[in-house]
Amino acid sequence: MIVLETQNLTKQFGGLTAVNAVSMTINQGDIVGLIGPNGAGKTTFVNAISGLNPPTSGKVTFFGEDTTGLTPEQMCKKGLSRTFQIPSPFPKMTAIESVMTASIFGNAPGVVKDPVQHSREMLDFVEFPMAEDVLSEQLNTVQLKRLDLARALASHPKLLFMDEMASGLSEGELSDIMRILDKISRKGISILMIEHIMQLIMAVCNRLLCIQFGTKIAEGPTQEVANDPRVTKAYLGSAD
Amino acid sequence: MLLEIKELDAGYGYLQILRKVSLNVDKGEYVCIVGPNGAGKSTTMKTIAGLISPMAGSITFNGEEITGLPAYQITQKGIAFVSEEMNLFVNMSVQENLLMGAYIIRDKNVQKERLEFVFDLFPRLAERKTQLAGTMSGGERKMLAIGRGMMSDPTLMLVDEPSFGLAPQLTASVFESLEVLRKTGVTIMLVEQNVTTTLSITDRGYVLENGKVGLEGKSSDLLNDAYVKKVFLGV
Amino acid sequence: MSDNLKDKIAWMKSAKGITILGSIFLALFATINSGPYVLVNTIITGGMLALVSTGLTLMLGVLNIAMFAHGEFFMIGSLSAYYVFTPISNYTAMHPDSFLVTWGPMVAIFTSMVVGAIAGIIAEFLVFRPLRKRAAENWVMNSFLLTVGLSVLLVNLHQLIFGADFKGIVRYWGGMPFSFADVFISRDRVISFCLSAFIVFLFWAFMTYTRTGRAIRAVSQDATGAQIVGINIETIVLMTISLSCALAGVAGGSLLFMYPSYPTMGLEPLYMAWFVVILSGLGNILGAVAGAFMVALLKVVTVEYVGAGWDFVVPSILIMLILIFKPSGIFGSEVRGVLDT
Amino acid sequence: AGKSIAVGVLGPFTGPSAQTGEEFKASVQMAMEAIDYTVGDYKIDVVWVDSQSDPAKAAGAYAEAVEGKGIQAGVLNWHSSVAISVMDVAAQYKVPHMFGFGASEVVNQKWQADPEKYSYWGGKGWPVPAKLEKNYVEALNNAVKAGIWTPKKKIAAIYGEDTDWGRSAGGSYKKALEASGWEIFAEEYFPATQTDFYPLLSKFKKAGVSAVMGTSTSPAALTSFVKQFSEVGLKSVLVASGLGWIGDWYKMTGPASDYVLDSIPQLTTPEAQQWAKDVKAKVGFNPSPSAGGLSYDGIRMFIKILNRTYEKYSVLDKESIHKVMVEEVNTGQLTYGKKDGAIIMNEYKYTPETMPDMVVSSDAYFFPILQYKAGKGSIIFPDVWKVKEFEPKK
Amino acid sequence: METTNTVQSSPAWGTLLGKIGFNPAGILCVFLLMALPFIPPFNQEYLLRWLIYAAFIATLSVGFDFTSGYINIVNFGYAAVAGYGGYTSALLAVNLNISPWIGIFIGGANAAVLGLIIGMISLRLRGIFAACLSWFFGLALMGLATKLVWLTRGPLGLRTPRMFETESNIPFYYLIIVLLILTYVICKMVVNSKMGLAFKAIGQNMDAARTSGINPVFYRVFNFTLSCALAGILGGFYGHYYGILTPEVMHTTKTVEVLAVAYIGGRGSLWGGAVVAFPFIFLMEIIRSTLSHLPGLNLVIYALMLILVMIYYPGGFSHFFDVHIRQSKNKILRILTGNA
Ligand SMILES: Nc1ncnc2c1ncn2[C@@H]1O[C@H](COP(=O)(O)OP(=O)(O)OP(=O)(O)O)[C@@H](O)[C@H]1O
Ligand SMILES: Nc1ncnc2c1ncn2[C@@H]1O[C@H](COP(=O)(O)OP(=O)(O)OP(=O)(O)O)[C@@H](O)[C@H]1O
Ligand SMILES: CC(C)C[C@H](N)C(=O)O
Ligand SMILES: [Mg+2]
Ligand SMILES: [Mg+2]
Repeated sequence: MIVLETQNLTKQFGGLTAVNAVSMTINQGDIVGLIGPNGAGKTTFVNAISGLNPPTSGKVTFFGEDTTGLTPEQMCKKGLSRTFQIPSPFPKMTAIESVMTASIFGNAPGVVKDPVQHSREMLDFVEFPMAEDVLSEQLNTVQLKRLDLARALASHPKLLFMDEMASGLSEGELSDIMRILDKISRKGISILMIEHIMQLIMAVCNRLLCIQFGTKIAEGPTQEVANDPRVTKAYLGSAD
Repeated sequence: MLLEIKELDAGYGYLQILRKVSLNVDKGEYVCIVGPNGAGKSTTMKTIAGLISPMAGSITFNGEEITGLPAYQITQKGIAFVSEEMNLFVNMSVQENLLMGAYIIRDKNVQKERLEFVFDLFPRLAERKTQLAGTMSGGERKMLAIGRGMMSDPTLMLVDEPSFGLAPQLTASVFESLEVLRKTGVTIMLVEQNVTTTLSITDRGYVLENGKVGLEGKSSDLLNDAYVKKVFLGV
Repeated sequence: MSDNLKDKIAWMKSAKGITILGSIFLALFATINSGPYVLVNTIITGGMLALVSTGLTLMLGVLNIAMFAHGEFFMIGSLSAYYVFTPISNYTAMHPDSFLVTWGPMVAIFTSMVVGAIAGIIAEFLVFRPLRKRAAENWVMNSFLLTVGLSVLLVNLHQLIFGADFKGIVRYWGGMPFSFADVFISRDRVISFCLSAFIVFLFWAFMTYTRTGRAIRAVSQDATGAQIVGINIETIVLMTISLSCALAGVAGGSLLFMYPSYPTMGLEPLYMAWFVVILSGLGNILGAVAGAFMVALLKVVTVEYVGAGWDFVVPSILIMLILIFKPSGIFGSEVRGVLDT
Repeated sequence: AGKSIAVGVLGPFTGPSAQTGEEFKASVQMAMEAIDYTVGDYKIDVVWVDSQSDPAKAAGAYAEAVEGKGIQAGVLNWHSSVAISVMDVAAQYKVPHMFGFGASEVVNQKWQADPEKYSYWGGKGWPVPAKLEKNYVEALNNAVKAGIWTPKKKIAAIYGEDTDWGRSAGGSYKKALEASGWEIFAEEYFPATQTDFYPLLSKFKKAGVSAVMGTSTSPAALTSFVKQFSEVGLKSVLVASGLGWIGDWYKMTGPASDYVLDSIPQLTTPEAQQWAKDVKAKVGFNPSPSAGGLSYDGIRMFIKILNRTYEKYSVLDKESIHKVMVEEVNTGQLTYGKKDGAIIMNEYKYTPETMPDMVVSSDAYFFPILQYKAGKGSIIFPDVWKVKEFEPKK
Repeated sequence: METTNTVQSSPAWGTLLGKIGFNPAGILCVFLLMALPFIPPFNQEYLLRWLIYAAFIATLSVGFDFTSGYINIVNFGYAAVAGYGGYTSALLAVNLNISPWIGIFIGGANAAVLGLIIGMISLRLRGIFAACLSWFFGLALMGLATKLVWLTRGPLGLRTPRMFETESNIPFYYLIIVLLILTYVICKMVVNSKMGLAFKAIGQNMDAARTSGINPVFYRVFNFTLSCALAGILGGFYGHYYGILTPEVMHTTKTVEVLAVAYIGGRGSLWGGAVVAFPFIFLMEIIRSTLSHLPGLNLVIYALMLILVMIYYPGGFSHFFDVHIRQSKNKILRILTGNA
């Protein structure tokens, strides 16, 4: 089943075309990696779909329904959650309160009977390393990202966008993230993840989408894309 | 000895993070600090840069005691800091940000030279000279932050997680540019998560855990250390 | 060529373009419809507003202080100008050939600037610095409340020390009013307009081209970043506050001929300055100047076509409308700062 | 020994009208010092009741003065809005209060709705503006009739501060002007804090008005108006009612005030001039005949009432004072005039018909119209007091 | 009066009271307020007047904190909204002879509409911009009240009938205390429900709140509407108690009074301002009346207090209470504050 489809999605900032006519699809159960050089337009692309910064033109279809230009809260209610590249917490709320916002107001308002319990489960699920009543403003970047993930999951998404979840992790810690990703995927949630750590991408993604200068340069199974010369040239560079 | 840290205690408010941390860096050396999240790597850097005043211990730079000096004086003494959060001037253009990096240099010509040096290093910045820093992508900002740090022609550069959020190609080029920098005689102290890469490019390393220095030694030795392998590389 | 044209059309369609073109159109219309005095009054009033608002912009944009006591520094300026100018004018009444006839007012206005700056420095040491040292969090709201307290304090100290009576002067510079196109303007107005234009220009040049000016802007955007590049923030903050208060003070001093000094005189200039600053967007000096002329135009046109007293209602409604469409002000940057969280 | 009575003085001692408060204070202190704070064998304690120009705070402060400080009577007040709320407090505690200046019609309406209850709010110190302000129009019309002045067009503009005072005065100009065949070009009210009148005056100038009439109690506004009037080159007659109520007005307007019409009780008697000098020596600014002078007369009349009460009942308390107020003051028996040393008006006299206002006429409470030149005013109206003819601006 | 900070820790004593935001100490306060008119020296009418004014400001500060403490927008035109409600009720009473008892609620409803409008037009604005928008809105309202003389009589003042035809202040006192408690309970129940979480979320981070599925439009507008409705009712009370309305009641300085009380009381607590208003306003009045020969000195002291509190205790009284009393080792205090 097709979860998400974009057709010629375009986003312009003044004269700059940050995303240029990108079409792609995500199928049920996919873990899609979105890669591309810095400033390629990945975050912008995700923002345009999730409603934070609506697209200039093009079309977004979510489970067969045209959702172009819907607001983030509408998208959330339809089952699309996301995390932020630059962590974006509720500074004066405790960790559990932050997660509760999503369990109460997210995609499944009626389903969650006990939001407190549910939020606690979510924090456990993402292996949040701190106490649940720590104030968000006291967390460091990595902890915040974990919290952000718990919040995104608490709203019962069908599709999850993750913007650079693994940045700042050491190789050892990558395995934690992989484990969590695996758990998420096993819940039947499809994932689109923006990531620069190739090690992680190669390990978990079944498909890749690579954009450069806002334009799609490759889409397909992971190995195929990773070996695509255009991708190597544009993204992986001489490092690989 | 260019930088000598003795028994440093530091933290935030009443919360102590660093406990008796001692490190030293020789002129021209390329030193790294690695360690798990929350170990206190950034705290160490911030303390050296003067953004946090230490609770105890001493820091000497070039034989001169700089413990507790305010950040701007430390910068004037030749230490540049590229922070994890980047701390860019979001409403200024790329070029203005870079020029601010050369704030302590008064000579216009030297400023220009530095600017060209940085633009050579990061052509993307040259392309986006007039864009506001606040509208740049995450990776672009990182480049700008490093570029700004280089503008003051420092003796010692403290670089906190430069690869954070950078595409592989750029990560490589950032490390390359640090290498170039080092060849020009700049001493570099690097904090990184990517232990393998870090230890393979630096001369010497410290492993920080729970605010204490756990191990230290030549990078190549650390890379082969069983403990490091187990904890950081998940091997 | 066509690209150029496209850019121009895009500019015209932007909020900036629409408001600027709209203002010009409105000004032209009113001038043709009613007479050149509309234009002249707008320019003169705008110049005075610019002086009051640039100081406020500085406070807001650089230090993130939503200054509520700006009018009180205006009051301090006018009070000191009064005490300096009164003996001077008594002297010149006896000695009409003295150089003080021309330079006396300048002395008074200059004093108001210096006293304003000193008052600002005192405020920084006694009020703002202790707050900054103690708690950085919630700075915007806490510092705002602090300025509310400061405002009440200064108003009532004025009353306790200097009394509540109105302290005014007849004029700064004597002589016939200037006249062109059947519009008469007093010398005081013309000279204080020129003075404010000059000061605003100097200030703008200072902020844009000098090292210190750039440092001030840097601190406004990221204090840690500023420290990292070697800026001593304490000095910059001190300087910014004194500069802002000096601007308010010199505005009060140079407008003494119009606004006699009394304890609660600050509210009106405060309102006006806030109108301008919010309309034009925070921390943008040239924007504030343009905004000052727009607000002046709105005031003048409202008086002309709606009636006196409405020059409060109509502009505020219009500014609200503009804010609805352009939330960060006409010349405001899209990048969010501390003040809008 | 040891008998004393506390008297409340209600005024805006802080806030935007604090200058009026200071004038009140100076007047009361001087009047009291003159009698050494004694009436009969009573010592008078003066209690300052700060209205802060706010009806809510004034009511609280007044009640506190009654209960906490035990005031038995009150005098003065400046704002109509304060009068409305404090009237109820005075009635509640049955404390007689005299000579409040809250002038406008609301006060009269409220008073007349229940004269019994509000008998504690005694005669006002200022009549509704309509009774005084129409005189300007009469003076001007007389000048036209006498051929001294030939206005180009019979068009007038009305301005005023946007307060109860400004609006009711403006309303009375309008009525009187329209009744005598003038056309009103505009009626403009501005906030009392406004000081920039160029746009307004330019508009008047363009319309070619022959008379500009208005008032403000705000020194900043009115002096600016007068100055800018001459700066923009308007050639019409200017009525700036209340300019002279500002003690130091000439220091602010200078020659711009030449030819301006004002209605102001002059400090004609030697006592009055002595009083002005004394005040200046005491507080450092020239008092205004209106706020300072009238309040001086008000408090002195009040002292007269106290003396009378003491004479009649040998006690000074709220009941006895109220009785005298109702029986003798409001009936017109007890008046206060030049023979008692009044410095401003010929006579302050209340009658049941005029209450809560006083009798307004040229031998009682009256503001003559005068015209300024070089800072000095000469009476041009009424004819009986006239020292000079009206002189149009050239 | 207040109980819990976070939603999950439900109070140990009486859930019903807990739901409406009272703990034993709060109940004690309420009883105290109820009994106050019979306890000397407060049985004196003039002190009742102060109490009424204090309760008026206290109630306004609760409504004000409901917006500023939760969705983080300072409604700088709050007094103007209150005045608008007051004028509505007064005009109905004067022109249509509608009883003030009905009028104040119509005034509240009318102010709610205004709140709806302010909420809608300030939607895209954040922080200081939204505050300024509501400020300008307030200024415009005050301007209209001044200029529409045919309707409001402008500065001439609109005389309004009083709610009780009695000289005594006691009925007014109980009325305002009831309004205070109702306002507090309503606001508290709202913020203790899931709505409170939504308010906090959009107040602290709009983007994150939206991606969690919170519709900021609804919650922001709802918040403004409710707090403005409360202000409108209070404005009606003001008019029908003092018997006069002038545009001055809408002045920024009135908002500043409310704001000072709310902040000294502690942001985001609702009860802080309500508790602090009484001693604070009393203190000011006492200083004013004992130092009446130095007019303005009380305001100098007021200003100094505000400055000192902001510098040395920016969390305000509620924060102080939470840190030093609620979490104190003293058992009695803990029982009183419902933390036993
Ligand atoms: N509000 C904006 N105004 C102008 N340009 C913008 C704006 N937001 C983003 N851009 C530009 O759009 C381009 C794409 O940015 P985006 O943040 O999507 O990149 P990205 O692919 O996520 O990069 P990174 O991996 O570094 O996060 C960048 O060049 C950026 O500078
Ligand atoms: N401003 C702050 N206030 C209080 N605690 C802080 C602050 N900044 C960091 N900490 C805490 O200090 C500890 C050390 O943080 P630090 O940022 O130095 O770690 P790090 O080694 O750089 O980790 P990372 O790899 O995540 O960057 C962490 O537990 C963090 O929660
Ligand atoms: C002229 C003044 C006595 C008028 C007064 N301010 C009033 O409120 O009526
Ligand atoms: Mg990105
Ligand atoms: Mg770190």
